[in-house]
Amino acid sequence: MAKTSILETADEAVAGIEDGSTVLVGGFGLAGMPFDLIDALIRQGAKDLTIVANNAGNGEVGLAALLKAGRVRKVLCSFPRQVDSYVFDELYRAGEIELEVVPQGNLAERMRAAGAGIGAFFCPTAVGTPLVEGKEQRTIDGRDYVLEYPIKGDYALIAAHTADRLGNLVYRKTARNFGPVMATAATTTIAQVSNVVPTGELDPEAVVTPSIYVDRVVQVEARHYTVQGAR
Amino acid sequence: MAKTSILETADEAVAGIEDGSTVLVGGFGLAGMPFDLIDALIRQGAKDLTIVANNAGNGEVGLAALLKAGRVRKVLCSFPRQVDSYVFDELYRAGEIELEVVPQGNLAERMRAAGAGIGAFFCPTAVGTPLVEGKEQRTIDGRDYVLEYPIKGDYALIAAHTADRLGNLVYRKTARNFGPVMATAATTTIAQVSNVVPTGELDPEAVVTPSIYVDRVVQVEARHYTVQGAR
Amino acid sequence: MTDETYAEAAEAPQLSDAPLSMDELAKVIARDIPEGSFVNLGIGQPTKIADHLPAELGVILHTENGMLGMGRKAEGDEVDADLTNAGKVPVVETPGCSYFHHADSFAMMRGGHLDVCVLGAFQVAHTGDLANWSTGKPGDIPAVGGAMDLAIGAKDVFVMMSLFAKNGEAKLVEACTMPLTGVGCVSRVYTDHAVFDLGPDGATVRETYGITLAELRERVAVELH
Amino acid sequence: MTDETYAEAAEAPQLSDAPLSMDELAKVIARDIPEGSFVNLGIGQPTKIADHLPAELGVILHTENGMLGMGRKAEGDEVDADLTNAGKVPVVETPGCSYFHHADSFAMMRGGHLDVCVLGAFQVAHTGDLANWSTGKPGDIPAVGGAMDLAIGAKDVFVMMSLFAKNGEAKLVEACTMPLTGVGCVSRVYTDHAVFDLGPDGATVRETYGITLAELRERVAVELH
Repeated sequence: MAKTSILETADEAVAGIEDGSTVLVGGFGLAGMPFDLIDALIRQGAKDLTIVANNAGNGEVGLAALLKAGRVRKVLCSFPRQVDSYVFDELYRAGEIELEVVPQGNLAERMRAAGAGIGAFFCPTAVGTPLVEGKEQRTIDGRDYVLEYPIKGDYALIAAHTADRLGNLVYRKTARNFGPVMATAATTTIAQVSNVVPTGELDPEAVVTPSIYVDRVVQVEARHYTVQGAR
Repeated sequence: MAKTSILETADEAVAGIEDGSTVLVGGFGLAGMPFDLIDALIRQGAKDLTIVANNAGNGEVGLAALLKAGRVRKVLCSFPRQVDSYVFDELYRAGEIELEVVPQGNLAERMRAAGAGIGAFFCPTAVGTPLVEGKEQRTIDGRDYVLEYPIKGDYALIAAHTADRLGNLVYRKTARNFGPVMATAATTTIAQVSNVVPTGELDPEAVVTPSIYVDRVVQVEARHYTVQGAR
Repeated sequence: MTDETYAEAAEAPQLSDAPLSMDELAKVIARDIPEGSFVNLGIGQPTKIADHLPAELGVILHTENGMLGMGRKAEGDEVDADLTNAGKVPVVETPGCSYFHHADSFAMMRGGHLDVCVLGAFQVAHTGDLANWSTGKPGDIPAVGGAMDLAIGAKDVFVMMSLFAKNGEAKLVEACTMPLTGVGCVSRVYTDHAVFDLGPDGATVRETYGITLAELRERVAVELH
Repeated sequence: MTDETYAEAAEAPQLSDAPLSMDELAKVIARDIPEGSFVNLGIGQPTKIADHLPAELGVILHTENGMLGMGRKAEGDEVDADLTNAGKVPVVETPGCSYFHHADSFAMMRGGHLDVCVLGAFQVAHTGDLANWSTGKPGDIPAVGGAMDLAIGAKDVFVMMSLFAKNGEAKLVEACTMPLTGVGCVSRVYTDHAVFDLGPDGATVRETYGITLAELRERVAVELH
């Protein structure tokens, strides 16, 4: 990847995302959700998107707002149905959005494979369940596995805590979740961060996402939400 | 894994390693090599070992000393032949040791697969070379891949910089190399460290090997060597 | 199953005069979690088990959204939107905790490094098959989360559930009728009426609460050793 | 290959009166490395290229033993046994560097995230096949290191080598006779006598040093566009 751009606005950061793109969106529920980038993407107007994310939106912020704006054709996720996922639920029941349910660990590992140049891998998860119907299976050393393929993104929109000016990223607590994996799996990775610090200020031992995986960075005000009625 | 034991001596740390075990040994050249654990393993006496490591020993310290003591039946490594690998070279030419050469990235990824519960993976490395003879191949999305299987260890001997009393580990600079991967791939992981600190003193964001992967820890005096005549 | 273990099991002690509440059951499960083990407690009832694990036991909790050493639910000012459990509830840290990303978190699980995972269930077959992610009703929005990863991911997978559904049918069954989460993965089932060990040979009763073995055999339609 | 590019190539400029030294060649390669790119320089001659990459170019060096942002060779007190390059030579940090383990380092490489990798070679076929890990002589101890991972792991794989072996034979060949490191992986070959672009259609001469295109065609036994 080329040098990371440090941009002034979220709108610049999402410029050029084409209709029909596959966009990986970070976050587990609302922790680590790149709210500002998603809002900018709604303003930017790209439509017919395939979204890869753990959930299918909470309330009417972040991913839920993008769904509500009618920009998403398909969602790959592990857990769409939540206490506050009514935007997705209505679209799905109305037949206006496609859904592919992927076990959470497979979602992560398939993106990891995309980023790591692995062509496919034999995974023990979901063997014997309806989610592996039609998939290639094999017994290795007495254990049953299913062949899983990489999930690659055209873009990744992620949220991190701090970037340096080269684009190295660190995260905060469990908001780390999918960010580091998605950063490796997309052609263009766009990160919103709460802080940009001079190069050299991050501890090289503690960098989680090396700059090579980050194309664009924008600093935004931290916004925090918690899931309403979370179990 | 059960609770990590913090032991007083390297000899206690390597107790119980059986003849015929597969032992993953950390280090890239001499950086990250667990010298004290290897010396203790020589005293302990286990023989007929299969060693998985990047190199096959330098000079007469560490892994080279173990080879010289005649305890190793087979070595899986990426780069046995070095400027100062004369101990291995002589054993190999005398037909006294088996060698399986594995590309460096495959060595790491195959151990990662063992630790991550992946049954096998399609890898693009080494396609079309003598190292894939007899291996299953497949074209996926127009690219050729070889099916690679996990490498699992009975024991891993690694060196880290600091442990807390739960067994969380951090490393130092490029001495990190294979340690974190091997820790996940062995039934029993034994780490020598330069410091043991009270639990809670390591930054949770910067822990590289979580305690779940570490069974035994021993604090030793740091010993440093550099490869003689390194290119 | 040998005759000896059969004989032992036939005398499964009745340890309480009444069925257990879910809190009491949580306490029973906590009692069986070995010192210093690494444990994942599934969303819902299993989270209650944490309340019965004294700190000195050194049990370390994994949450699949990327943390080892998860602490209790956060209260008041402790709430931090960046620190939640798998149920998206804000929690706190414990000393010696660590964070990692999702691929590393599920590698830890899939790789068999966790000692125990406790899950809720709709149905469990006496051979260890688990159904806990979908009732299979048409029109339901499918959502699996980490259920299938958890089901195959720990050395021991325990189920915590009420033994009988609202309609009175036992949830320990000959074969699951709901979509499976995992095959042959459950090793023990904790219920309000009894605890069962599962294995290739079927279910063995470990202990009962407010029910005799004879009554249990009458109401549960699988062979009980 | 169209007639147009053929015509262009036929006029490959002779940019020097004499073959280049390896240091001069390193400078030529450095010139072609784009600003801000991520680069892995193989063990041996390619490491010289780093000396010709001014800091303001913002090129970031990857070393496969687990670091991005590797600096120059360490001198005197800077030597730290815990900080070496892939050739096990002590090096220094640059600001903004980061460390990672071997699986992550090779995932970075295998996943195609590096822009350029420069490797030495024993032989390169005009279709891009590379032989650089084993001469294939019986009795040699096989050792591959990261060569095969590097060969398939960067967007562009450049080779840096002398064009002719000691016995005078060209090392740019129709088909490698030595054991392969990778197939069709090399996109450009920098030699002391000429620079070649490789592709499915074969080799195109970009520029020459102290040799004419006609002489080159005489001494190199592959079709040169």
